[in-house]
Amino acid sequence: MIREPRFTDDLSDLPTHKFGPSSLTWWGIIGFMLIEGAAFALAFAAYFFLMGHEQGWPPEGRQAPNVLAGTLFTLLILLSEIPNTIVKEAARKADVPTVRAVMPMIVAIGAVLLIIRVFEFNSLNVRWTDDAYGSIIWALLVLHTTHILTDWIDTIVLWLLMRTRLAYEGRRLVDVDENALYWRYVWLTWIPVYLMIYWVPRL
Amino acid sequence: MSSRFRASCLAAAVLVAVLVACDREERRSRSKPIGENVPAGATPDTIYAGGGPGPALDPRAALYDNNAPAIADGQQLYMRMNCVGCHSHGGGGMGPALMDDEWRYGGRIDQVASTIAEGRPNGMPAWRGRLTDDQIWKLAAYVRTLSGQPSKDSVASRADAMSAGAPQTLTPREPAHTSDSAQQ
Amino acid sequence: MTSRRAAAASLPLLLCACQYQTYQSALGDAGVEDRQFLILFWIFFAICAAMYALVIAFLVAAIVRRRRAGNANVVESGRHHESHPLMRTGLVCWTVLVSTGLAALAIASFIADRSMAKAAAREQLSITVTANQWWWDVRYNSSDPSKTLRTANELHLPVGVPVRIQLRSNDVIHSFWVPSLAGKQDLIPGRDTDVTIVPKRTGIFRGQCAEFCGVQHAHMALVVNVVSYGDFVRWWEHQLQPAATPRMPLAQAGYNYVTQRECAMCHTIAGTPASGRVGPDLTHLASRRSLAAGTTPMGKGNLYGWVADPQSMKPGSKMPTVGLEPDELHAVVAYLETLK
Amino acid sequence: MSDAIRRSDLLEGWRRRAGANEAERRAHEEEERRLAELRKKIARDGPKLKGAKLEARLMRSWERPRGIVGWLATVDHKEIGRRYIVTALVFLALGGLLAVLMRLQLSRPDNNLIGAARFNELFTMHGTTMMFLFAVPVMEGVAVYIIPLMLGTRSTAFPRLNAFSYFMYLFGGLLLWGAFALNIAPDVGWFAYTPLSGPQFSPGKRSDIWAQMVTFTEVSALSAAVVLVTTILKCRAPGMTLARMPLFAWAMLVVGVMIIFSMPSVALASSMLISDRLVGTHFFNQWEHGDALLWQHLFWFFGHPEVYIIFLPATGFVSVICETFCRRPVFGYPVVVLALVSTGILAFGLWVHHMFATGLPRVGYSFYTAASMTVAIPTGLQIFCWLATMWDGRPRFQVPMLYVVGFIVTFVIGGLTGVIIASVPLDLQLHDTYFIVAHFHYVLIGGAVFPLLGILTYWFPKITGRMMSEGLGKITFWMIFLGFQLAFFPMHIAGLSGMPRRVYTYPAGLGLELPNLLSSIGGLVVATAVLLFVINGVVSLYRGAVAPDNPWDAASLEWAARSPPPPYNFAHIPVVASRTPLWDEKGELPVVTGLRVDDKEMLTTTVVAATPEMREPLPAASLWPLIAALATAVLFISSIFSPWAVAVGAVPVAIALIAWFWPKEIKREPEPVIT
Repeated sequence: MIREPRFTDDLSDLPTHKFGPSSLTWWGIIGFMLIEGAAFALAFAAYFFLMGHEQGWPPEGRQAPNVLAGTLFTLLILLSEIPNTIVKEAARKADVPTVRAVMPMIVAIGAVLLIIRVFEFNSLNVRWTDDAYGSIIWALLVLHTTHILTDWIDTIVLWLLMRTRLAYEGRRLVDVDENALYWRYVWLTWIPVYLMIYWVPRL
Repeated sequence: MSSRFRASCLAAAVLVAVLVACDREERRSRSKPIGENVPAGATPDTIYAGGGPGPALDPRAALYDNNAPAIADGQQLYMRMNCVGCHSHGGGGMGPALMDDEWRYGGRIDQVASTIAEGRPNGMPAWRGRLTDDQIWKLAAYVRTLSGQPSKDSVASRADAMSAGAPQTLTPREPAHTSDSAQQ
Repeated sequence: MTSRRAAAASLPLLLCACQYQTYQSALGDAGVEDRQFLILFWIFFAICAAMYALVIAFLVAAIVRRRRAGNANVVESGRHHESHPLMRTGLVCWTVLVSTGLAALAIASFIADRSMAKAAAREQLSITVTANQWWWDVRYNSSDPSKTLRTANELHLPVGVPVRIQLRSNDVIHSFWVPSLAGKQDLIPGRDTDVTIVPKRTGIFRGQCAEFCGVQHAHMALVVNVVSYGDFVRWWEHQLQPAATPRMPLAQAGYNYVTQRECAMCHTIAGTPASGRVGPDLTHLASRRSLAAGTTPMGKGNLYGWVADPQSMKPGSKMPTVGLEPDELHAVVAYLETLK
Repeated sequence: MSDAIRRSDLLEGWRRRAGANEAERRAHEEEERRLAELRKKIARDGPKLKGAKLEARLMRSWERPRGIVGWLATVDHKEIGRRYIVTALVFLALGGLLAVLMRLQLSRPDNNLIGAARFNELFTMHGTTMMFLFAVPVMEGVAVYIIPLMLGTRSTAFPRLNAFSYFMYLFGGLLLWGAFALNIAPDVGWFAYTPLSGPQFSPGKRSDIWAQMVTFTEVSALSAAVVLVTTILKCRAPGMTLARMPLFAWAMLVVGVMIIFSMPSVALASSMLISDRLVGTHFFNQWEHGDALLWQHLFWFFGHPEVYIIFLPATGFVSVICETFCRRPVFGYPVVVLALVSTGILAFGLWVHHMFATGLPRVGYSFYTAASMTVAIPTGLQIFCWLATMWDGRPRFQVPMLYVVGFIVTFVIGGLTGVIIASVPLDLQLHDTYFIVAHFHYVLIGGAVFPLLGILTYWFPKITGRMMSEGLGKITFWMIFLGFQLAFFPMHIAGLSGMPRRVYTYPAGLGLELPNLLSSIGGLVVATAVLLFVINGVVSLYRGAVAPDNPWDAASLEWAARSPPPPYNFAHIPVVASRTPLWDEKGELPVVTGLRVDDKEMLTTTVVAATPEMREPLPAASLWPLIAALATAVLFISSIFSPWAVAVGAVPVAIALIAWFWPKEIKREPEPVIT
């Protein structure tokens, strides 16, 4: 039989949403960051493993990718952190107007990034079917593109959400906050990818 | 009643699926050789003359065309019997290219098989008696993949060898036609 | 106690295992490497058995004690958060014991490994073994090209001579393993690996591919014949001879078929037009002990079976069923039998 | 109280706004005071809503919609956990069936019962099924069911992700076995070494099916891991600090983290394999700068931790059973926790010991030998702690405890043979022989399946509300235990006498006849015993004695819930002050109050100290996880046939996910009922 309860405390005044590590979704997002981070790390390991038993990198007969598109992409994605931070702070202050104003900017930046990414694929100077070197750098670029794409769509959805009255739910603001956190992760992972695709072959 | 009906429908569907799967994936280690005779009408001259309706498709075609293991064996034979020497990786050289959809002697598997078996003027040797029928048909099955004719599900993207152009799994699937377009 | 039963059962089983013929057994003790393996193995076995006995003793003690001891540190006695002082010290001793035992084993293993590496250093005979699905291509290398020897699925080794075997693969990953002589080594396409064997006693030992390599992985064996140095040299000289041209008319017919028809496309017979490199070398086929990479013993009957219909004897093998007419079959087998 | 909560919600908003003015701040402080008094009052004489009335109200807000739709849409961790367990057991039976077939083929030398090609399919299916479709999912399933009860909370975190992970697992299993039914089963071994599994040597779709099945199960396992880790860290009952957490929760925490770091490896590897086979990349093609060994590194970087992902939950089971049946907490709690954590870390440093025969630099090997042996230390410590618990307590040898004894007797042999094959010179002889087969079956069956059978017997009353038959249980145990020894001990001998793995037959005269015959007989005995276990379960389900809430007089919180537990698990969230709450709290059970009852809400607490932090609203039952899983399945399966499927198939997946995460409006009816 169930034992009689002895009431020790009343928690009814606890909040129903909080920012940062207090929020469950924050942990979920960190979890998925770790998973994808592990995937990235292993892809990097595979890259250096293949590079390991080569005389030249890229293998002789190939030329390293052209850096222009990739560098543009890098600069833009670094700049995108400014509006990203603004939105993050605004969300934490429940400053819905600012969030509504700045989010479209982030969406636009995402779109431009995706367009530049197309040119990046064209500037690799190698196809994935040519050799393992081509395969792995295509793999890295594709892997990162999926992250850009997914977070871009996620941002669009959130933006639409923020234009409804749901924007005043604290939990939605937490979502915005955590989406911004994820975007930071996306551009942080880009930096090693950028170096490995464009600069390691030039060493 | 209706349940039994549904059950039978399900069974039928499964059966069909099984048959399809068998067709593509079945490993045939055949202990009996296939009949020695060349497919009727597919002798050099009939094909050369062209014109008229093509001969009936040889029943053996069903066993080799689109059969993944057969194609894989054919690929291995293609290298080991040094077809590469003349035809390169399908690009052609001393011998005609096999990647295009041009077939002087017909692009049907039985026609390709008889081309391999009987040989053709201008250098194509006859392989009958040097290769078994089984091997010849496997080769034919593979050769057809070079021009992207069999279904994409049964061909390999690449061999464990030097990269030879676009993977066959991605090349478009074209209908074969003979250079004198009477065939097919 | 069932544990003790298992342990008790284990020893006789092990013993009878040792009495099994050493044809293909890590307990064969026919090579220097395998001897080192055995020494190390029994060291490990002893220490592990001791550890196991300790665990079981403790387990039994725990079970038996419960019967005697009055109220232990359990919830009924209300002392369930306490624990017997002996356990703390026990834990420490246990940790020390286990770690020292493992350290000892690690060191023993390391020493054995080093000494094997040393043995591998001084090679005197070089052989190249190339794995194919599902047979072994064997080349005896010699500074004098005319002495370079090619055969298949069978190794002859001089006793006491360190042999370095270079390992290659033509298709997938295989593993070269002759348990009675030495441990295994993978053959990986695109990579050069090797293993050194020092046979300790003459005899016939069986080896087998030990890495799953496709349909007929189970039928990819090779026979290693360890002989005295004299016999080895004689064998080499004999194998270098080209195949004798047959005199019997039947064998003659077989010769014509084999050298002009399907067989010649894949197989080499030294001294004849047959020079295919796809299948095993047949020059001295009849002198070998087994057929089709250890699928079946060499013999007239099996030759008939194999040539007539390899696909039912070794399904999936790369050797096609040629579909010989009966007279052709008689002739081919008659000829193959002359390839002593 | 109710309007208090509405006020406090608004207050949250005010607090957040910069420069909240004086009036607001005063209003806020006054509110705080009011609530403090309220809390005292409730602590004294409990909430208004109590007993049956309360339970009825909770039932209304927690039970899922009726009917098939509700059944598919459920997000109740208990229903999902049950499905996980049942599905996994079905796959165990199927995999076991294949094992029996293989044993029949191997019972005699030169046997022709099953052909070479079919046999290769059999052992591929057996290994894949047991590793990916039974061992890992069944552990996740048990955890998904029991962890929230054990931690004294009402649900897992992310209930919908939880449902999604189950469906992904189910579809992965259906893909593999569907393929088997259609005679296109993979036949390259559960490790699918390249180049054998590559485009040239595995024609057709067999290997692709294997690789995509892996992707399914990885997605599923990773989602489950995130769910479990978050639940364990954030949803524990107030007062259940990390240091008071049940050892099983510790084990699952470590396992969750291990999954998160190891499974991406095989997902990456299988994607590389698929792209090699489908779009002609060259990752594993040595003629174009690729490397076949890259596969082995990636695969075993996952494959070795995998073994501990299966084994550590089982150690959790053993700790749970030991505690209950020895009538005392497991001796050396901190030691066991440290052992779990260090095993989890060491597991990532061992993968190369699966590759000793590939001819990598010999010196590097010594490191992996040492590392592999080091793992034996934490495991040895755990063994000691369990034995010490038995020695210091008063073991009652009911069925679950018998399995623990069987576990120690059997697993320790496997552990020691593990030490043997960690040595390079020994492994070079024993690698890929039946000695290895014997070793890992001792570790996986002795080490994981025995405790699993024990814990299923142990938690059966909690899950079904009925007891399993003790007598039949004992018979089953002895059959399975002795049958196992008979089946697998001789394999050590077979391996030493030169029998390699994965051969469909072996010649007579190598001295392999006797060991193989014994193994086959033992195999049949084990199969019969498993059948008995299933029968016992099914019969007890309908005829078994009705179980009280705490039949074994255990100490952990799952036994404070009813058997079987209601959808909301606990009417009031319990409070914990020790590692064995139900033993130390005589009489009444201390609880907290203050969660909504008119909507699904759970309590989240801080990571270390487990002090209450938030009232987390939970999502309602929904079909979207199922739809998302279906869309993903379509994407994965069609991507076997065309790369474009990835682009096209992504659209429905995206739509499903958006619909899934689109927030419901938080109920704003006048009286949010709190109790």
